[in-house]
Amino acid sequence: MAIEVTPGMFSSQQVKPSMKAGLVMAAFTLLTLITFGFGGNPAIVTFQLTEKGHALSVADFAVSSSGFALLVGGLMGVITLVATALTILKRVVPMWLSLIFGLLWVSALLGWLAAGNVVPVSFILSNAVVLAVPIILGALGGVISERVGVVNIAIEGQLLTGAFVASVIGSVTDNLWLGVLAAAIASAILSMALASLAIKYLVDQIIIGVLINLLVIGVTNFLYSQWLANDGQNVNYPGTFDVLAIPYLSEIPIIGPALFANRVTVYLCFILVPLVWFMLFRTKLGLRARAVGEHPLAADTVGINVARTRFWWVTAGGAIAGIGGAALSIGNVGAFGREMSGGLGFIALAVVILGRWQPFYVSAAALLFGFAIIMRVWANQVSPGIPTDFITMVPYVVTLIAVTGFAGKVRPPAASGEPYTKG
Amino acid sequence: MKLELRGITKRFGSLVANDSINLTVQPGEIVSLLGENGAGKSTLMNVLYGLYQADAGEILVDDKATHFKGPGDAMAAGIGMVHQHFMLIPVFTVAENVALGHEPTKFAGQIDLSEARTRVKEISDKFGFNVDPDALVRDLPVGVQQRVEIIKALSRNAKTLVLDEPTAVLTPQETDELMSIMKQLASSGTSIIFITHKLREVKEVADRIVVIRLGKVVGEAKPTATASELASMMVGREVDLTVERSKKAPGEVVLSVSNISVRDDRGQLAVDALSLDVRAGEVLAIAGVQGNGQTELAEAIVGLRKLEKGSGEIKFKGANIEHKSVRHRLDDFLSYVPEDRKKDGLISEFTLEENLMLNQSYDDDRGAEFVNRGLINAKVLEAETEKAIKAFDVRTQGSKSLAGQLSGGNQQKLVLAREMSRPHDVLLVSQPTRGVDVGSIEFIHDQIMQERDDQQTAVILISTELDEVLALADRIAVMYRGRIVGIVSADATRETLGKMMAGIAA
Amino acid sequence: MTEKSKFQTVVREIMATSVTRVVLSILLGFFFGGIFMVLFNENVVATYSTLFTTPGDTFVAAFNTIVDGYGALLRGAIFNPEGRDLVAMFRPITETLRMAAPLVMAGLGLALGFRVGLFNIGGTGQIVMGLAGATWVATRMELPPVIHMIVAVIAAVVCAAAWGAFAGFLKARTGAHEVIVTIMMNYIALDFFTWMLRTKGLLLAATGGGTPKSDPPAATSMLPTLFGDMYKIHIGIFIAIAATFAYWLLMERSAIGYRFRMVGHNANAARAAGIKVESTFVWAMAVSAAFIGLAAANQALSNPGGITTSLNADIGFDAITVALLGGNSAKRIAAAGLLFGAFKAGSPAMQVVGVSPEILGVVQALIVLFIAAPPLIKAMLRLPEPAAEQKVVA
Amino acid sequence: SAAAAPELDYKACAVSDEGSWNDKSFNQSVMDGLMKAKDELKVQTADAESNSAEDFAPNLQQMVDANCDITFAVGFNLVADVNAAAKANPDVKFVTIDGWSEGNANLKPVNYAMEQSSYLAGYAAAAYSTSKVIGTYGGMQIDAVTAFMDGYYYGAQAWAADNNTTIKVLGWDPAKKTGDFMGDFTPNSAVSKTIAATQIQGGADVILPVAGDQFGAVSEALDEAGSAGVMIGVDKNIALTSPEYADKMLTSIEKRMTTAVFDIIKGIAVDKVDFSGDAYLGTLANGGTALSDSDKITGDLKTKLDELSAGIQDGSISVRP
Ligand SMILES: Nc1ncnc2c1ncn2[C@@H]1O[C@H](COP(=O)(O)OP(=O)(O)OP(=O)(O)O)[C@@H](O)[C@H]1O
Ligand SMILES: Nc1ncnc2c1ncn2[C@@H]1O[C@H](COP(=O)(O)OP(=O)(O)OP(=O)(O)O)[C@@H](O)[C@H]1O
Ligand SMILES: [Mg+2]
Ligand SMILES: [Mg+2]
Repeated sequence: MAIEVTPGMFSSQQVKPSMKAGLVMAAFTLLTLITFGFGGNPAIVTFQLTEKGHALSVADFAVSSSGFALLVGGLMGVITLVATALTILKRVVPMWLSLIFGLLWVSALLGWLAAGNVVPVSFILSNAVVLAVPIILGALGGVISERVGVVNIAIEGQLLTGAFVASVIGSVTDNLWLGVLAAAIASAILSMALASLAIKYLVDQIIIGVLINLLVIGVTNFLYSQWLANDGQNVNYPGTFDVLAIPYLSEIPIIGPALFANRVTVYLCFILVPLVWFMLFRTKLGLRARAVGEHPLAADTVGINVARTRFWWVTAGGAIAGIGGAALSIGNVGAFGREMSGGLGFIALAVVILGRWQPFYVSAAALLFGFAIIMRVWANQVSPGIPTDFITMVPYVVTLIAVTGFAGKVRPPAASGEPYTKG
Repeated sequence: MKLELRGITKRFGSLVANDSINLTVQPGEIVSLLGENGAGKSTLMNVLYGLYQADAGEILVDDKATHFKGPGDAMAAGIGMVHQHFMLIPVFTVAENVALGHEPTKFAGQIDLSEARTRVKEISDKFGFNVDPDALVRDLPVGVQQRVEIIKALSRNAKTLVLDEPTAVLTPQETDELMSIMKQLASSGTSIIFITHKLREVKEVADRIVVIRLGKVVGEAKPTATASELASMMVGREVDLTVERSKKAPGEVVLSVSNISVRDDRGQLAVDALSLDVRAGEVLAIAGVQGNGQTELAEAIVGLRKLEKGSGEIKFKGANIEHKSVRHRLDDFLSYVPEDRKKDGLISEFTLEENLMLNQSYDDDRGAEFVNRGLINAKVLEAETEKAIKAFDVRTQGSKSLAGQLSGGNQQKLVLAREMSRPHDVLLVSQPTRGVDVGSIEFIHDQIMQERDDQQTAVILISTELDEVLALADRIAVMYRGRIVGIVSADATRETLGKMMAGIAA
Repeated sequence: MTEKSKFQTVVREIMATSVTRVVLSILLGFFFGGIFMVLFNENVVATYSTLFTTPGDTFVAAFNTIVDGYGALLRGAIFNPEGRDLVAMFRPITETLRMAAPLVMAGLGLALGFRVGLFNIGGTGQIVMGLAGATWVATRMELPPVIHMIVAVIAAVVCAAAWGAFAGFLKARTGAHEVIVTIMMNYIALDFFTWMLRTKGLLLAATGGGTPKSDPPAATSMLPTLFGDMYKIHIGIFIAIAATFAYWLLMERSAIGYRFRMVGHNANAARAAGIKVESTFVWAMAVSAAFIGLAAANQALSNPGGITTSLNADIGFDAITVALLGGNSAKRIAAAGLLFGAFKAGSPAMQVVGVSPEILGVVQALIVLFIAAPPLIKAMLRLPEPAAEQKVVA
Repeated sequence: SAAAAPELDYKACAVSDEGSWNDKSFNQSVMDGLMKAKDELKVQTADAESNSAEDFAPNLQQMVDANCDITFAVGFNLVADVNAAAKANPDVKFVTIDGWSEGNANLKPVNYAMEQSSYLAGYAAAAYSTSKVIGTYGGMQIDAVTAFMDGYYYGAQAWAADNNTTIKVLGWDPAKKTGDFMGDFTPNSAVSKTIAATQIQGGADVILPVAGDQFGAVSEALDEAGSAGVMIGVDKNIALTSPEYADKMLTSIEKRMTTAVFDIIKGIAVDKVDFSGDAYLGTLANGGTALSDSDKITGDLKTKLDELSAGIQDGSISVRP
């Protein structure tokens, strides 16, 4: 055989509980106390908790930047101690504790950056959500596919396809709903190709993924330059969905606008995440799907059709990633741009692993990225001066720290990446 | 249910794994299938279960010809199977595993887990299985996993139950329990096809014995047939089932382990302040029920597992070695045959040659000059492999074929060949004959005795097979919960050992 | 046996060999690329309106488009009979070799990672760090000819290898997945290199302003060209050949390579055989990245203009396809590099006749796909099943 | 008129900077000039896109091999390669856009003083803004981009000085050389929109994205924030090339490469003027760069801008004080 990718390269070894998380937490706590607190700026920072012109407005929260950092740093210290204690007791540090820790650190960071300035909290949160949605949906597609044992590194291609098709169909039909539908279908068809090559023709799944990305980039670039760029007004001017504010809920301070004043693509995401979780972990179909991803032969011996199960779940995952693509174009900026997914598919790939193949954790990890993007833009505005290249680096460095410091034991679905054949 | 297989033929490429095999099973009958490794027993059962499609032949259920497109059809026809390699999903609970494929559901396609639990409980209670439906399978000992497999089959109302080497991983007690379950099932009308390599078991439960060799049925026997009759039928030649053992005084202490503690993967103390000595020219057997720390003890001796901080020491000929790396221990004095040959003992994708130099790939390693100035010496490697293949009777197409293509017994012989042909003073073998047919067992046992007698090697034999332990050992140490309950001489009775394995000191 | 079935057996055997399959895959890739080329070609599109009245026109136009396109590819990649002089006529093949060199080097590196079970998508980051190292030596140090070049190459290799090893270290120490780690490290490396190129005193050109670009490499550090000013081809191609041989020696003949493969196939068995699996990961990543560092040196030390981040030319990514197409064999990786080098070299000529460069990317992907999917190509062409390639399921 | 012109035996060619010819930005401007020459003058053409720095030299070589009479190398990045090509092929004419000649008589540099027109744009933006906060951001922090941002900044400050007030320019500080950059030139990316949204959130109601085609993204950001703000186009008159955004365009800062390319080809091929290697600098004075006409800039403001333009042309106003 020409190509041999070592089997199991997608599985990773198990890691014993270690002091890593505690050490990383301690480092962050010290950073907060020393740099943001003692070394920080005592100027007042105003956390703007409701957006301007909101009916139900809450008073802004104004504190001294450095004082706030000391307070938050103290809380972080407490969590660090708890986590360390848990580790010493050989217990796993729960994910939510790490999440709270992260949130605390982020708020200290915001307060530090904006000393003497305003932190538009809900603006930052809404942007983080919108930016995270394509990553969440792309990663959700990845989760589904890997849960049934098909490694999907074609998320980038699926997002790009979705973004392209949504924009073109949305423009041509003047109906954005059709755009979303078409994006889902197009990306689902792409996934069928992935699935049948992987399942029926036993092509190495990583190879197909790489190739699909290559093909989609080639084809969309080609069509963009030969077609969309010349006829933009007709085929690449879809506009975006209207922002739908859910009455009352969207008025909730801090999180209201971020969660309840959004485009339908975001709401679709809010529905899909729990839905996928429910399907995978609560239903008969999900149990079978996970069985196929863990031990296909075992699933086969109880009469589950492995190939068919894989095929349809991978297809469904593709459809979801396609919606993610639509969220990128008609759910955010509108028009399609050359290679507009710009690596988000690879970020999504990382997010799948970072989120441990679980829809809710995956969403949290994706939000980290969405947040990092808006953060670097906003931080640059309130306290300019850090070289732009380093600011751009932030999300990647954060991920690196997260996977090496916090992710701990990750166990992919056992049969992920392995084709199933029998006599 | 009456089951009949007629003229079943199954080929893999040019290899005929089943050659027009006929087999009939009457309701409530226990039929035992015997045969060497690779004889085609599992293949036949997989055909019966619909996993493989036969190239020729037919299956009759209650005298009606049926066709199984997949396991689903076979299960619907009342056939259940407990596979040689468990078909359980480790990260699922017992209830989920049992429900899989015929899940009880509530609204919106939700699994009705309480219903699934009830199903498990019912069967478990009926046969006294004592299985917790909410336990994760990966946390269960193999013996319990096996019961889960049986529950799985019974929960689908299997009328014919196929058990493919179910006792290979069981303790004597568990085996006895399984036997009585089988009898109980048979008396309630379930037919059983029972595959095993252990003649004692066959003789105990089987109503009828069918022997397969090289894909063909070579004969039938009654359970009253003697073990050596059965063995020679399987192998096609005379087999000597007794091990020749000379009485002799052991030499000096070669390896001494004192007061060591080791944790397992989950952080539990698996070896607890354990001490033992092995002498040159003696076989020290470590008996015990699977999961009492034997694996961890072996790994600690090899250096794959760290000793608990501040805990004891390991000495080779008086020198401390616990700080030494695996590589240096292997090179200095130790030969190691791990219990799981596929996972730890060899690399399926490598050729036999490449597998032969697995732990001798450094320039300065003792033993054959496989590597010279950083480059592999192909000539030496080939010659040594040919030699090993001959000496250990490894049945293969040649030294360049892949290890993964060998049958289990031959893989085991390959590992033994590698470890025994390297210079060593201590041989540590774990479960050397697990899943290996009688012909090979005979050979392997002879090799181990040669080590003891001719090489004056200090042999540590870790085995859960009482027969094996009794046949080979000079001294038997029984391990229970990470400690040695006691060390007895080779003339101890099965009863004594059985009690010690349950933690009762002799 | 009848005449016919004897013939069939022979055909069967020829078809079943992998050489045939590779050739067929390449042809099929070009075939589908041709279809793509035709679909949007202006001349062909112009005939669509009369497709049903004079289908011949469409056919002729389509045929001409394909012949023009691939003709240009050959002219741009192998031999240009229309060149104004002999030098120009032979230039294409030299360009193919020049373009192939870094693809081969990086392809070898990634393939090595695959064989140790490491899916190193970090080619880009490693190349970029290599570029940084080579650029620094080439623009900031003054050394005698030859020595300067060698030091610059070593700097590229060391920087790339260190970056790769760090990824391996993170994986080994923390169990973090190398796919995430290398993806993130790609972005970090790109930003870091841009920052270096932007910063005075680091790599920014002496006369440079706000644009991240270095001085041209010192003449003493450049890889010498083979034919003076006549052709651009330089000794990079020989480095690539040497790298191919080194890869073969390392992976097929040496004990180190043997241990790499051992870890790749079965880390448990390797551990039980006394191999330090974790440090093997680190070393394997370092060696893998060292090959990629050669590609970086090739890029940095052959370009007379200033060095920018884009000089990595996506080689880290293209090399994945090269490695996949080349599989385990050094020879095949070299061949794959040559093929894709020819694509790169021929691309400008194709653009000149109006063929979009993206098409070659599509053809490239299709070729790898067909080669990776023997059953697919067999199903498409109804080829026989080769007996030797039976899958063994244990 | 052009339809009647006979086919000319003259081949004009172009090699792009990284990015495609359809970037709605400087590559496209050059391509438009080439196409205009093809249509109107009936010259033959050839072109090649570059995807990375590695492609420049082979692409230029390809033009030589394709027997081009003149080849336009677009972008400062090609300067080394086009000089090398000019030196190696003295009989072929080259034009470097945004580059310079290292003593090659057959290489003509074409450059633009973009800060001049950008200064006007900054003044106009400051005047137009109601919040008196305006924004700008770039694709990458390179001189070709920051030239726009410099002029924009100082133009806005000039307005503030004239009116004795202050203006806040988000996204670029010419003194510290820090500002908002996307990190790449991906058209209409989510990052682009996020930067625009953040500036709008910070109060900006005029945005100048200097990163090619970002107008969809900025337009969305304005709509989403419910802002009545506007944007400023770059390179081409965006109100014409992307009429869908016309009502949100304050004006565009034109870099008239299309005209320059066409004029150079016409001069040699039709008017038979001898090729000269002299540098061309597009300025407000020679019309190489200018603000697009806009119905949002009228009356006093327009008069004032014309005055400033005259001042810049005669040197009495320095755009980078
Ligand atoms: N606290 C929580 N809040 C919300 N969702 C949760 C929470 N804990 C777990 N989940 C979700 O419930 C689902 C099942 O989680 P569970 O831990 O049972 O998964 P699992 O398959 O057992 O995985 P693992 O093998 O990692 O234990 C996952 O999708 C996870 O995202
Ligand atoms: N899927 C397969 N593909 C190719 N060959 C196979 C396959 N499965 C089994 N074989 C071969 O068929 C023969 C019969 O194998 P089988 O597993 O039926 O033996 P067995 O009698 O069950 O042996 P054991 O006692 O070791 O379990 C062996 O030579 C084996 O290598
Ligand atoms: Mg078997
Ligand atoms: Mg769990």
